[in-house]
Amino acid sequence: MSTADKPVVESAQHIRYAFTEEQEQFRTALRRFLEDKSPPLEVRRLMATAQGYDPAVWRRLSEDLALPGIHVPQQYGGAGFGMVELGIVMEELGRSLLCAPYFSSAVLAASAIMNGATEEQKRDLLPDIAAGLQLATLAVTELDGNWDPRAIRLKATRAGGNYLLEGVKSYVVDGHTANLLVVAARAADRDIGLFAIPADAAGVARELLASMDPTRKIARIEFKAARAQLLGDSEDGLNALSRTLDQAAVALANEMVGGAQKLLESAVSYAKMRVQFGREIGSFQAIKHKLADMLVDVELAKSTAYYAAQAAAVEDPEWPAIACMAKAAASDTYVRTAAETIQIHGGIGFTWDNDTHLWFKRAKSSEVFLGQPNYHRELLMQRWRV
Amino acid sequence: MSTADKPVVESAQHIRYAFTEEQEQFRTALRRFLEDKSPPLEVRRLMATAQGYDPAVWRRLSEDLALPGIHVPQQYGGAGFGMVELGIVMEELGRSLLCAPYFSSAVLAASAIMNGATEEQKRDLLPDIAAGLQLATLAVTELDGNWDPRAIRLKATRAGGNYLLEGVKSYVVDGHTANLLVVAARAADRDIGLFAIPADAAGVARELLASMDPTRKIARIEFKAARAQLLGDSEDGLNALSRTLDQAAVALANEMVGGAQKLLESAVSYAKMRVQFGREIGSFQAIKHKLADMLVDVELAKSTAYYAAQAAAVEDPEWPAIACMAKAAASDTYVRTAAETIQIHGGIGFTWDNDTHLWFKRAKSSEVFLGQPNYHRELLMQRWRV
Amino acid sequence: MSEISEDEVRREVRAWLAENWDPNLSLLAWRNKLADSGWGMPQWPRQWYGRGLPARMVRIVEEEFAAVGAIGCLRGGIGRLAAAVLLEHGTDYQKQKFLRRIITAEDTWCQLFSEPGSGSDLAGATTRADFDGKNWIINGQKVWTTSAHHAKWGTLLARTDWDAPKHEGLSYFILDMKQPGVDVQPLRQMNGHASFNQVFFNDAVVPPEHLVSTVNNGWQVAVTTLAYERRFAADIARPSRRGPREGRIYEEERAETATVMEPYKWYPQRAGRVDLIIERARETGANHDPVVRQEIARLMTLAQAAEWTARRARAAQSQGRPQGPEGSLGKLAASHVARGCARVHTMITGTAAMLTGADSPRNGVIAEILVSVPAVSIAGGTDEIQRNIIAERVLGLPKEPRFDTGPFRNIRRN
Amino acid sequence: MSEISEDEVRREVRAWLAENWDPNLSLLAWRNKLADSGWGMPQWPRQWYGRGLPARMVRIVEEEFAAVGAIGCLRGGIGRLAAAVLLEHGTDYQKQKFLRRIITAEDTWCQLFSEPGSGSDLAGATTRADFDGKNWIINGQKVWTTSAHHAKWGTLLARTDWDAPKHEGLSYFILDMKQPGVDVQPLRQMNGHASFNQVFFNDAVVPPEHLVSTVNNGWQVAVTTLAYERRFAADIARPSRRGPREGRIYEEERAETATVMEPYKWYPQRAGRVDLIIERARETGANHDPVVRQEIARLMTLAQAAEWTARRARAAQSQGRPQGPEGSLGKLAASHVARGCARVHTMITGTAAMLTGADSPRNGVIAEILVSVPAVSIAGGTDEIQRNIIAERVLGLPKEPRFDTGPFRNIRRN
Repeated sequence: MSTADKPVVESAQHIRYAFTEEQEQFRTALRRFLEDKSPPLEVRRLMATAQGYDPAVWRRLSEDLALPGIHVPQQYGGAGFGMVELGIVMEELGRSLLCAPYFSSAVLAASAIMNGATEEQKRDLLPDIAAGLQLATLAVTELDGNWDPRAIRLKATRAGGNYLLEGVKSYVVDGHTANLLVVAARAADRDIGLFAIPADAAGVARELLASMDPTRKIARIEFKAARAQLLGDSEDGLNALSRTLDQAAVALANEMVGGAQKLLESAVSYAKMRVQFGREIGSFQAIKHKLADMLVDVELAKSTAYYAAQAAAVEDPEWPAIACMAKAAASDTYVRTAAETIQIHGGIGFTWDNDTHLWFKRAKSSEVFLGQPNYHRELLMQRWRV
Repeated sequence: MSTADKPVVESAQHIRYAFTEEQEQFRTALRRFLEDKSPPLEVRRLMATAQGYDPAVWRRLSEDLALPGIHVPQQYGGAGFGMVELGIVMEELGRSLLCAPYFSSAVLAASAIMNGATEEQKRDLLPDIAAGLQLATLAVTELDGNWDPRAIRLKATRAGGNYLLEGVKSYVVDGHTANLLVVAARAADRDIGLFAIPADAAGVARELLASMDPTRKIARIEFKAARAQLLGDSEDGLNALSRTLDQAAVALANEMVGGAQKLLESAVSYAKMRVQFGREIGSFQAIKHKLADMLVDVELAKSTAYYAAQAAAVEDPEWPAIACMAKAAASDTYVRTAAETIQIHGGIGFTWDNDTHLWFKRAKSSEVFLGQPNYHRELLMQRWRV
Repeated sequence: MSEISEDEVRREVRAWLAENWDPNLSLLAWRNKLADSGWGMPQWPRQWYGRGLPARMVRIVEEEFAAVGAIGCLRGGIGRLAAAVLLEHGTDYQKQKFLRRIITAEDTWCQLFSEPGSGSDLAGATTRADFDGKNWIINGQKVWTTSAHHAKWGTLLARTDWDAPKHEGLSYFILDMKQPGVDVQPLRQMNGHASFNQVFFNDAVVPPEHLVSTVNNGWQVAVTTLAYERRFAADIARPSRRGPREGRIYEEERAETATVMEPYKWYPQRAGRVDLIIERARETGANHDPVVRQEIARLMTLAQAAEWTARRARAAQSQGRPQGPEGSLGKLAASHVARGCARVHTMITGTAAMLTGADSPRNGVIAEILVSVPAVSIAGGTDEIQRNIIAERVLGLPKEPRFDTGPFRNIRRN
Repeated sequence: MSEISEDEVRREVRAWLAENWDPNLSLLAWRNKLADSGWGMPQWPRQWYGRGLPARMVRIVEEEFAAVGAIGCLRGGIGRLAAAVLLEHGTDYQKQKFLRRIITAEDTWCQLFSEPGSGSDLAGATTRADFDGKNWIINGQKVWTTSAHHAKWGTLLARTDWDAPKHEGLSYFILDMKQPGVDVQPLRQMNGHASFNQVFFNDAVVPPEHLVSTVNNGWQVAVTTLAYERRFAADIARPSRRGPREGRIYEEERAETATVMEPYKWYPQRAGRVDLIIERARETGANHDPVVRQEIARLMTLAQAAEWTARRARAAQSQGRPQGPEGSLGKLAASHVARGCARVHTMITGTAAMLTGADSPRNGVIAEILVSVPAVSIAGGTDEIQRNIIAERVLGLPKEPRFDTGPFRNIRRN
């Protein structure tokens, strides 16, 4: 039985539905590394620190695995892979909940620079980010938490060859530890441009925010006449920003399905182990069927996240719409899966000592980061011109 | 554990949460009558006729039980009860799926007349309706199926002491058999007034529509310079119409929970009887829990429908908002309960010979009649000034 | 037998078609040519109307048929299933008697498995086959039989041993539908269609040579059948034919297709018609309602995800990798999509959703969606059964405790 | 004993209060007066600090207390439960020893029922009590114990016979919490609170006179306890006190209440704070979003329905009619409301829903809702257990097949 008679998205022939052998091998190696370096105890240790990551692990992840530049072209010091490989990395990071400035620096900032900077700026900025030597991040939303670029108010005023930034950004991932900030700001009260500024520049004040999800730090950053460099040739960086946000949505969706899959596995193994009323709770149909529903949910979300990465990789014209699908579906699935995983664990699942809440909180923070599911569904409809 | 810390609706002290002994006795008598007169075989026989009801049963229901005038004051020939008793009648009718022009004549038309007519008109029109001798109905929506009175376009033009109606009404319950039509029309292109017109008047053309739910007939009625009488003293009948629609929503909500309860009972008894894999299917947790969820769903919808009737009966200022809650909740519950009842019956539940589809189709037609759940939820928010 | 190359096959079939294909033949005459030559079922053995080609070469033959617009054998249908089962389990007598007329489509077949008392629990069948010393005598009732009123033959699962455990007392027969003891009645559904039949057996007769496999091995044969059913269902893509479509044979084929497809004409509505959602929203203006937009987006995402999941499963398979969990959830996902469609179509259509028939939106199609969707979560294994399968086979959770062991006679049943 | 009238009770209590109530007494001194007079627990027997009044008259006493602002006995808490159990099952020695200090609130109590291995399956407790000839020696672990670190006494369910069936090998003890073999550890929850404890027993000692009821009858006593727990939970309304609230006794009472309520301070967040929904939507402007409006309407309707259902159940009861199914679904409905709240609060709050602590919306309350709601569908019987109860007790569906019969020793467990 066909599930959809005529899919609206014409599934392009050039899109792959399976990972290659090499990609699977890459995933396996990465998973082994992360199981070794980021067991839950280590996650708990790092999430309690202000810095929020282990520089030694970051170094190995950069030097041995070249992860921060996985999707950065080789001429800028990267590994020259694309969105599919980035998706694999994010999925595995989501699974292991590694505490590291990967999403901020490699996904958000590097993508923004690749999308918006001049050739010279790319040559200048990307190699250090790709090598993991420079930690960068991207500042988009402001105090209202609105992800629509039209809501950006932070001002960039031309001053000589540079710009002065004035205003406040919030929800900046790893904003407290990044060395380099890429900031979306309104130039001349009109266009939205991307600007680069060292985090220690004069007029930049950073404050770590208390996130519900301590495995991913966020900061508020105030700019007072802070001197920044325009990225790209033009003050109109809206397309670059928008593309960056879509890529980040695809990456985050893959991270989320990685986390959801991990939760599902933990729920299944608990259900097989836990005995109540003389039998494994996984033998009760209520639990069996709940787990089956969770599996369906997670697999469907995975398909969307994978397709989005494949479509983005080949620049399928539909990919920005599919990015919306992927972010919305993965958010809903991750939150549901986390809630049900707690439910299956019962009281134990609600304790601090049980690891489930680490993923639950990541699910909640990811649900709203880059925009809630509703926001992305509405954006999907707009992109489809419904 | 309290389920809601501070309910938004201040539950008025004067609202009863239980039926009185007399009301319960009335219900019992009514149920016995309906089980006798409206078994599924009889429903099937009548739904296949164009007339759609059995005049003999209607006569007994009118003469012996005085149902058509249950909520009509005694001075107009009614029994002088109120919305609570009307709710009981509707709940039992929904349970038995009696094919009869009750909702059209007693609920819609009689209420419209009580709300909108002059004293003289009430004395003139109500006694025959209350006695079941006159069949009336109310025509509100037009071809677009919009239940917002502001969407009414049918024109009423003053002509001597009367008005000429011009336009088309649709979704008129029992419009093909009613003798008297109450029509909501736009007078002088401005106010919405209520008009009464005999169904056989010149310029009135009625056409039976094919409804998915053959147990409740609907018609399209075309008016071409059809001469009608204004109800009430003024051309502004909007409040009367709005009040009528709210009362109808409360009544229909009670009918729906009656149907949902009946479906639940049939699903439970099938689950206890049907054996697969050597055990009653009701011993499988998947079925047990589904039925438990259905029970919760139905009981919650009942509470809302009952409260709405009680609140309307005492003219609690909140009642129109609660009418929205009741209609939306009952619609969702009825449709869900019907779908799950089919599911529990398996293939047999999908056959024509199984009775479930009779209620399923009533659920679907009731879901959209008077406006979909979304419409009522939005109206609730407006009435609460959120 | 030496391996034949793809190129050789292509050359051979092309040559044969050049010589034999004629759109002005009767369908029957052409299918007889197919049976004689083996090109209708190239993967079947040479001695049984095939050419003994490996399965992967079927595609080549089909491409060449399509290239000239040539008609093949009936692709779907119970006949095809019966043939697969007979090739695996049948006697030479049975192959001789039935296979050719399946290829030529002279005989229509039906499947007599489900019963009123055994739906989800197929192995609980209670239709009985008793040997009277000469023939098997059949009594009982089957249900959900497609095309029983057209069928000449039925594949029948019947109980032959009431003291054996449930799965070990069934046998598999081929039953002549056109005999006095067989009464076929249409079964009307809640959506008004009657795509299925009920079949009543009153001392119907099956000769012993129509027993397939051995007595009491019927469940194994039925399982084979169901496996083929899934395999054939997955095997849907077929190269579209090129060239003009004129000639007597095309006329006859259109009539044949119409008859075969008749019971399935409401299946697109049963699936919920997700393809209509956006079109309908634009048509009614519901596309401007932010609430409906959310629902549409949610549903379209679900439908796409289901589609992509199916493709993911096929892609893994085609790479020779074991299929992951994504291969087991299609039915459940389809059921979610269908239910979602019914909901969203109602929201989009509003009050007009209560209409049916010619006056109603899309000439009754919307109404048909609403009253057909409930079948999706039931037919071919309920959602509950699907969840059990996923939980036990994919997730490895413990099986249900069994209450249907021991002699069938003693097992509780309706 | 002759029946006393309501008016007489009212006169008596009023007179007694006029003579005795003094807000400048210490709380302890006042509670001692209550114990001596019987007015603290008027429904208790006269010989045990009560006045033997029928339960329906308690309301009158409470009204009179409220009228002058007088403080009563602690209303909730495990002590009150323990007292009810002791009145029903306790020896005179036990009543003598424990009841008075429960009334005066000099002793705090805790309940030692749940274990890591027996959550939903309370009767599966494996904490053991072995009689050494002189005392019962307790070993094992309890969990989800409220206020164990304050408590002087615990009511303990422990296994005394491993060869008896599960429910027939448990005994009910009163255990001194302040002894060397008892180790109380806080249990931190995912929302950061530590409202509960784990309690470890390492050769803790219970003298034989602290066994309640008979050996191996502990499950019956526990069931009584749970029934009282439900009854007391339903019994929440209390007339609000009038008059000035100045005086030493009020200070002391406020401190007492703060201590008692400490573990429950996040419970409103656990319930989802439906009261905040509309306020928050107005605050953030989400009330203008049609999609959020739908969600709010849906949630508020559900919450109201749950509230009205509870009232419906109480109304039937108060009319002396049997409670219908509406009486059994409150817990499940509360869980739906809480989950709905978490969803809608997230929608309303948007990106700020990822914040916590002082900088976050409503000073952390929204964040606390989101990380506390998961407890509602678990604590006090999971949603799954609730559904089983409704299915079996209300709908009369067949019970689960049992895998935990026979000697407890042989039952599978973690």
